[in-house]
Amino acid sequence: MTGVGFSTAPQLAGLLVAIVLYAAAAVFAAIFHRHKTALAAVYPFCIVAAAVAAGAGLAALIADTSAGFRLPLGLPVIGLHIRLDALSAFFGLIVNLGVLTTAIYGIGLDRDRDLSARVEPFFPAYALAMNLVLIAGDAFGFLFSWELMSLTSWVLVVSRHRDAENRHAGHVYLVMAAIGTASLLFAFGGLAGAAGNYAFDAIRAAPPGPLVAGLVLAGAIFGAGSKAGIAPLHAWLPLAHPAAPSHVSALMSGVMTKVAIYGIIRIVFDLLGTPVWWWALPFLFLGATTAVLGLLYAVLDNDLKRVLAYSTVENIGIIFVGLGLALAFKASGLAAAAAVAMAATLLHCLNHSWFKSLLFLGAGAVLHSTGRRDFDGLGGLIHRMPVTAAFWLVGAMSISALPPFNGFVSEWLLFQAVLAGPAFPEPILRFMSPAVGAMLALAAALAAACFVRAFGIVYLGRPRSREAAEAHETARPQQVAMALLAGLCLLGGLFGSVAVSAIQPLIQMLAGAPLPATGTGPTPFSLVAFDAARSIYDAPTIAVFLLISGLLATLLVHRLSGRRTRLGPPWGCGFPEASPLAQYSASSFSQPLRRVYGATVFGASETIDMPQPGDDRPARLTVRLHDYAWELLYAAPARAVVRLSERLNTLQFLTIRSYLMLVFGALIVLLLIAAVWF
Amino acid sequence: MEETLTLLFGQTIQMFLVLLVAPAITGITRRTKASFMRRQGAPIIQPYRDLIKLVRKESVIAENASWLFRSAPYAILAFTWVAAALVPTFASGLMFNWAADAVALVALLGAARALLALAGMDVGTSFGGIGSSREMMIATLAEPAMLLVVLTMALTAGTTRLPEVAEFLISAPVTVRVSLALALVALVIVALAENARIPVDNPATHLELTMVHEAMVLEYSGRHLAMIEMAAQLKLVLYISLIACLFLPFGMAPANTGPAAWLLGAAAYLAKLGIGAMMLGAWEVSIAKMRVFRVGEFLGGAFVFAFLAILLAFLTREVLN
Amino acid sequence: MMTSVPLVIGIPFVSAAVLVLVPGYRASAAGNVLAMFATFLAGVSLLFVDAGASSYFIVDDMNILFIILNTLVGFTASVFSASYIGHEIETGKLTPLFVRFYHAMFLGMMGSMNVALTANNIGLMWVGLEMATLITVVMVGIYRTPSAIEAAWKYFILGSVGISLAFFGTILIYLAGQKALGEGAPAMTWSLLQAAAPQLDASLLNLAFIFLLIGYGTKVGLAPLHAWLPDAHAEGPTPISAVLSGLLLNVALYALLRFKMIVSAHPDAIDPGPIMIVMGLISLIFAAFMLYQRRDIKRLFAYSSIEHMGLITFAFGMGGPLANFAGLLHMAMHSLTKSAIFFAVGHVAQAKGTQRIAGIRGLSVTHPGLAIGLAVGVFAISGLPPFGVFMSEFLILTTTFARAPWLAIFPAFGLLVAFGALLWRLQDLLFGEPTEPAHKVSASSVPLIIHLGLVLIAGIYLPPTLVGWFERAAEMLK
Amino acid sequence: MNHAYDVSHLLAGLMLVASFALLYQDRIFAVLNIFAAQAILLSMAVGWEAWTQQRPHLFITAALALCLKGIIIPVALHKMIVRLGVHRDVEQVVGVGKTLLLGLALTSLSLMLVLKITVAADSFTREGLALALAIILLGMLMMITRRNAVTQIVGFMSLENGLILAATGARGMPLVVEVSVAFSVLIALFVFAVFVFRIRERFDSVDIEALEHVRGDTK
Repeated sequence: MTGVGFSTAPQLAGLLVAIVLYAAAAVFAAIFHRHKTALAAVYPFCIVAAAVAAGAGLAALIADTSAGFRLPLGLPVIGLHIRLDALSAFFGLIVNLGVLTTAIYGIGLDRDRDLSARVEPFFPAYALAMNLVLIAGDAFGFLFSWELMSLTSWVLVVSRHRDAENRHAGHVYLVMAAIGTASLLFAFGGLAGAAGNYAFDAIRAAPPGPLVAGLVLAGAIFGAGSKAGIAPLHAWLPLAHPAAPSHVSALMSGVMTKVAIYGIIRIVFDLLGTPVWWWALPFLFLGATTAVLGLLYAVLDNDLKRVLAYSTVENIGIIFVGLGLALAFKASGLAAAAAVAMAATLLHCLNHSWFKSLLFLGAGAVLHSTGRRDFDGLGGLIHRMPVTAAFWLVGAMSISALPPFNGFVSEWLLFQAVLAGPAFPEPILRFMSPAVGAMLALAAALAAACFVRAFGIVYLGRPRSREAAEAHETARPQQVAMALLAGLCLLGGLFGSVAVSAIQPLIQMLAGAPLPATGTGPTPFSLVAFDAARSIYDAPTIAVFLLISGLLATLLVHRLSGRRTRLGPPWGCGFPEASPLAQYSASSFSQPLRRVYGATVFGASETIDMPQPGDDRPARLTVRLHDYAWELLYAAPARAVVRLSERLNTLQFLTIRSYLMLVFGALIVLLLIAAVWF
Repeated sequence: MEETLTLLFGQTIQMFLVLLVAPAITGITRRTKASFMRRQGAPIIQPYRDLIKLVRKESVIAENASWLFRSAPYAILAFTWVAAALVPTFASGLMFNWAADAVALVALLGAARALLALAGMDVGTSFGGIGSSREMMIATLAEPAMLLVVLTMALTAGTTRLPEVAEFLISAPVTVRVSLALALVALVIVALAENARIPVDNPATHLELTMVHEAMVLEYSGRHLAMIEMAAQLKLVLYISLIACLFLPFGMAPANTGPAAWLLGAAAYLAKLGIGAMMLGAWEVSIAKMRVFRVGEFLGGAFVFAFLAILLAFLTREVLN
Repeated sequence: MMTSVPLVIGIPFVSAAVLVLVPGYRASAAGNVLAMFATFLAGVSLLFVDAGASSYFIVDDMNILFIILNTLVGFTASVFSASYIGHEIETGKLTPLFVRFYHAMFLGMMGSMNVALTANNIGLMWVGLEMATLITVVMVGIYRTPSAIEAAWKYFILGSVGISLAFFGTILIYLAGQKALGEGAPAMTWSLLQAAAPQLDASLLNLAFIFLLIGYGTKVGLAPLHAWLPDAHAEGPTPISAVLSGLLLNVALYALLRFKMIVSAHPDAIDPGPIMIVMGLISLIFAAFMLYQRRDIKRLFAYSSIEHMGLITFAFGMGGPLANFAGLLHMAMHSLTKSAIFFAVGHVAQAKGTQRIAGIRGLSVTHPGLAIGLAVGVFAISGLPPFGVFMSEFLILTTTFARAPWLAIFPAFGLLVAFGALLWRLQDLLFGEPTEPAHKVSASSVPLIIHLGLVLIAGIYLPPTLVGWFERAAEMLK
Repeated sequence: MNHAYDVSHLLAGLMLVASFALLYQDRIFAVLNIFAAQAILLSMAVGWEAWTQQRPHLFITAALALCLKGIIIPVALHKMIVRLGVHRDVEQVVGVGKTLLLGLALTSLSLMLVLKITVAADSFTREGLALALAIILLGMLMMITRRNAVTQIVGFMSLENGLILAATGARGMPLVVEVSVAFSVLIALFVFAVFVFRIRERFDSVDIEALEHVRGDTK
């Protein structure tokens, strides 16, 4: 009807099968919600579905499938378009891998403690909605599934409804989601035009004019960006993501944010027509600030899951920078550089989905076995939960972009892209790229600090609470889930070049050119950005080197030394502290950073209350930080609305006569208008 | 085949060269300081002795130390060593120089640092915590600065591969550029901070609340301490050779040249190292240590310099093409 | 042709007359359900007899859907009343006599609404609307509590003023038609007026439209003419609130639209668009803000009705095929959803024994099914998928943005503000520690399920016939 | 035909004067009397229309107006007032002077409007319409400037008078309309009565200020 012939492919079929499975799981769990067994059965269901979907996605990505058809559902006349192309396939892979691992984690959930009719039926529904967003082929279907995604995740966020904080988080989350959807509505309204061509193919056929394009861009960045958690709209994210059960938090942070990124890519790179250079500016600016800001929040926060949420904000910033660079290069006709930036962005989406899920699952394990998320109640878990600790360490190193893990691969590609900056014809961009590079470097260093802190406080040292001291290792399936993700992080780090060559068609589609010199490196696994002479990163070789030198060192030392080891009390310069509370705490760890960055970014202020000698009350150090994003963009408008509503509310309490006066007044006004008008 | 073997050979040489030279460099620095202070000071080979002694001693570990604490020193040494082995020293274009470019190099050092900081927190004493937190704070300023410096060089040379940068600087008639000068200053500051030298940290102190690096390694002893000391010395070498490679690569044997040229290169390299070490010593006696919270501003300066450098580099590129 | 129109109108009135005589409230309840079901069948049968217009009645694409909807919701509401009002007797809020009286009047009200919907003669349309209004006035006051009487009094005074103004507007329309169509009945027949619209007296049409807008607008509940609406909804029996929100507002708006057609069919007459846009936006945004201060659950949703009527008026003000289509769709969806919400609210009020929001907590713990019903209703009305309102709001906002970007900000703003309030209240009701008491729910939940089911289906799939009506009606509306 | 116009014009004008009198009057019985007078004038006007237009069925309306509004309702209200012991003088919200000025403004507005826009229609309709509109607006004005429920009812009914005047002024408007008006007025009265008595049960005055202390949604 609108140009889309009925062309389907096995990959698309597989994806649809998975979707049906998800739906079946949801319905099943909803019907038998009284039986714990039925609820538990959701997860195996989801594993199968996710495996199928992920397989289909991978196949479609490699085969560069493009298939789709139209159903007589949704909007009348236009109908519902289903479409699968490399882009959807790639993000489909991200989504379903995330669902797969989190579902494996879910198998290990404690039947009596954790399973509830408020969570299990909505877990597959949520996965379903995310998949629908990816294969939607028209504006209506897209927003439909988009909003469905928000709604199902809202249910999960408020699943622990007795806690007022979670209710608040849920409210902020869904309202923010609605605002985002509204601005996406505008974006699609602009794309569709007055004629109402809501199908993506129709939009592609007639891209909007420059002014409308600008509006659409703004709408897309605001709408999808707020969902992804771009600063300063991010304030809902650290509330909502931690509120959900941990495996759902993993999905929200690791996967749903990527769906939002998909939305932006779909609109800006696919539907909006040929890019103009200044489109890149908001991406670069917002991205760079978000990257640094997110980490500053993270490094000063004292709640394990909230720290992870903030670091999600940071990574979204990095992804935005990547998108901005790709856009700028593409608009300036530098296809190769655009390809590098795009590759970096896509890889980072993939990588972040892995290590962030890993970290959240680990946090979930900690929360489950200690019942605490606050840094001041944790510590020393590496002894009680060695496996979790090991995997979490992998995650932490990956997210801090340390070799040989996957976080570094995308980081490296991104720096290569930044280095191509001088080729920009526009001075603004040429000036901006080093600035962006500096911000990225700062973010990378801060990330390391943040996760050293997180790991050190939670897993190292001595337990800070009884719960932490009595922690127990998490269940087998959870360990398996984390092992999978950790393995992916390592493989992704070693064989990033393989991943890149796998997504070449997608890069081609988005950037206009493939990566120029893949596979021209010295070894088949060396990652080459522009050409072999300019920049190579060969992870496997480095890994081998590390092994060799590590072994050599060990041999050397053990040959020379008697390998005698004695256990003794901690030395601590001869001042062993009895109480574990005397350890360096999370806030004391971040104090130097707060001193350096806090004052400028958060208007941090310290007040010290030192009692006089002889006075026996304790001395106090109080620190006040301002979260300007929250205060200005969230709290203030909310207050304004309430205040205005209080004003207007007097209209509910007038006398009948004054209501009559209103009617009369309206009539007279209209009559006067009429009298003047004609 | 023949050639590959030679390159492999060269690479191996470099690996062990840096390892062997490292303690001596520290020794030279200490010796220089001593003589500036009118002390006799320990002989240059003292660090070797210390290392041997440490290795031979039994190592005492806190009961509540974890596997991470025990394994960290090996990993730290490995990371630093690989990094040091990959920086072009006496010859460029060795077997595996290409494996890691400048960015990767920074990341390798970052990994080592992160592990050290974690190890510092493992036992759960407040000193370890102080050390780690300050180390990471310093890193958040030093690492970006370093990265920017590296990128500046890469920009001027049009590549992030250090050998190529060196080659470029050797071959190209280098007109002295402001950006390079700024970059040099920034890199030196970073090097001081990263190697825990005065004015950022004082390698010779203990039991002071001002210490950073030493505070992290307080709990280590015996062979573990030895490895960490070794890593620290390697790091010093690495930075000096990096500065040498980036700013005065002269005398370095160019790619695909035989062992003969390498000897010359090696000589030049050792000379550079020696000079670097002495200059470091001289610098350390000539100035005092800063308060920890002044460090932020100090390194902030490095960051600013580096940023200016890369900015100017971009502009010059603009002039060039 | 039009064989079933007499049935649609006749059945309710006749059976109302009968019910007055029937003793025993159970019998009268059953009679009510039966009669409404028959009416519903008659309404459906309109699909099979071909549409057409006589001098007094008309059935065309514009009203056929509304007639069916009217009879359907009337039927479900009567089912709901049967159980609900029974409960009111048990709690002693009503006496059996009043209940008989109630059922008879219910039928009378439905009958007069059907008159208004099927009327081709604008005088007749007016009569129908007014009878419906006056009957509902009495029903609102049926509990005879001080607040109920005050609500009814308010409703009555404002309603009668509305009546009179609308009537004056009708007279003006007649005068406008007099020239072209000659004196007597023809000048009051809508189809003829519509056909001859271009020859009518433009300036009289303008004046007429102003009076009709104020007059019928009072019934639609557009701010600032809305004052009667929240109290009437809050104080009357819940089934009546459902019918008020679900049907009476629609019927009034339908009447207004009929006149809009005539006016906008005239080249020189004023364009009703801007006026409707402004009034629509005022109602939408005003109601959205009022939601925040509500303490009474029924008043809350009454204001949400004002908000949606505003949105619909805005849509018709925008005009154009897409906006009109969306407006009609939204009317249908809103009447289904809102009546469903009021059914749910009725259950809640009976379960918790109060209408005060503060007294209702943790429904999702004590009454999960009811909680889901309420939540679905609220999300449906807030325009979240997978429900029908999402489609209409999607169309309204996108097409507005495509045509006048700066204008689209206002409805979006209003809707978001409203959503913030509704979600807030919904969370208060559903979550947290449950409050006492928690009775079992006695009233039937079938109507609720039927409505929400329909809304859900409409959100995913609109049958082509329906779409056909809407498109042709949208065409008529310009 | 000309004097036909004069007479109807005269009657309509007198009705308008009556409306002004209603606005001016502040003693409740006098209000009722004036209202009765206006109703009688209305019936005369309608009758005259019936005669001139040769539309005998309009006489019904005239009769309705005469009996119902001219006699029954005023008497009923009179009785009610006595029974309920409403205070005999009407408190006004706005002073008489202001009210009258407003009334004049409204009248001129309606005249201006109608005369300006209905150029096409014949003078006859125009005059009738203009005066009717004026009477309607004045009726509303009365409703919103008086506190007392009875006077509000009166105001509303004088508004109805204006409507009927307009309806009859419109030539050849079908009977259905008058019937409906009468019908609605009947209903109106009926409901009014019900309410007034209910109110009597609940509160001890017909002063609707007393009604407004509930106003729902108490904080």
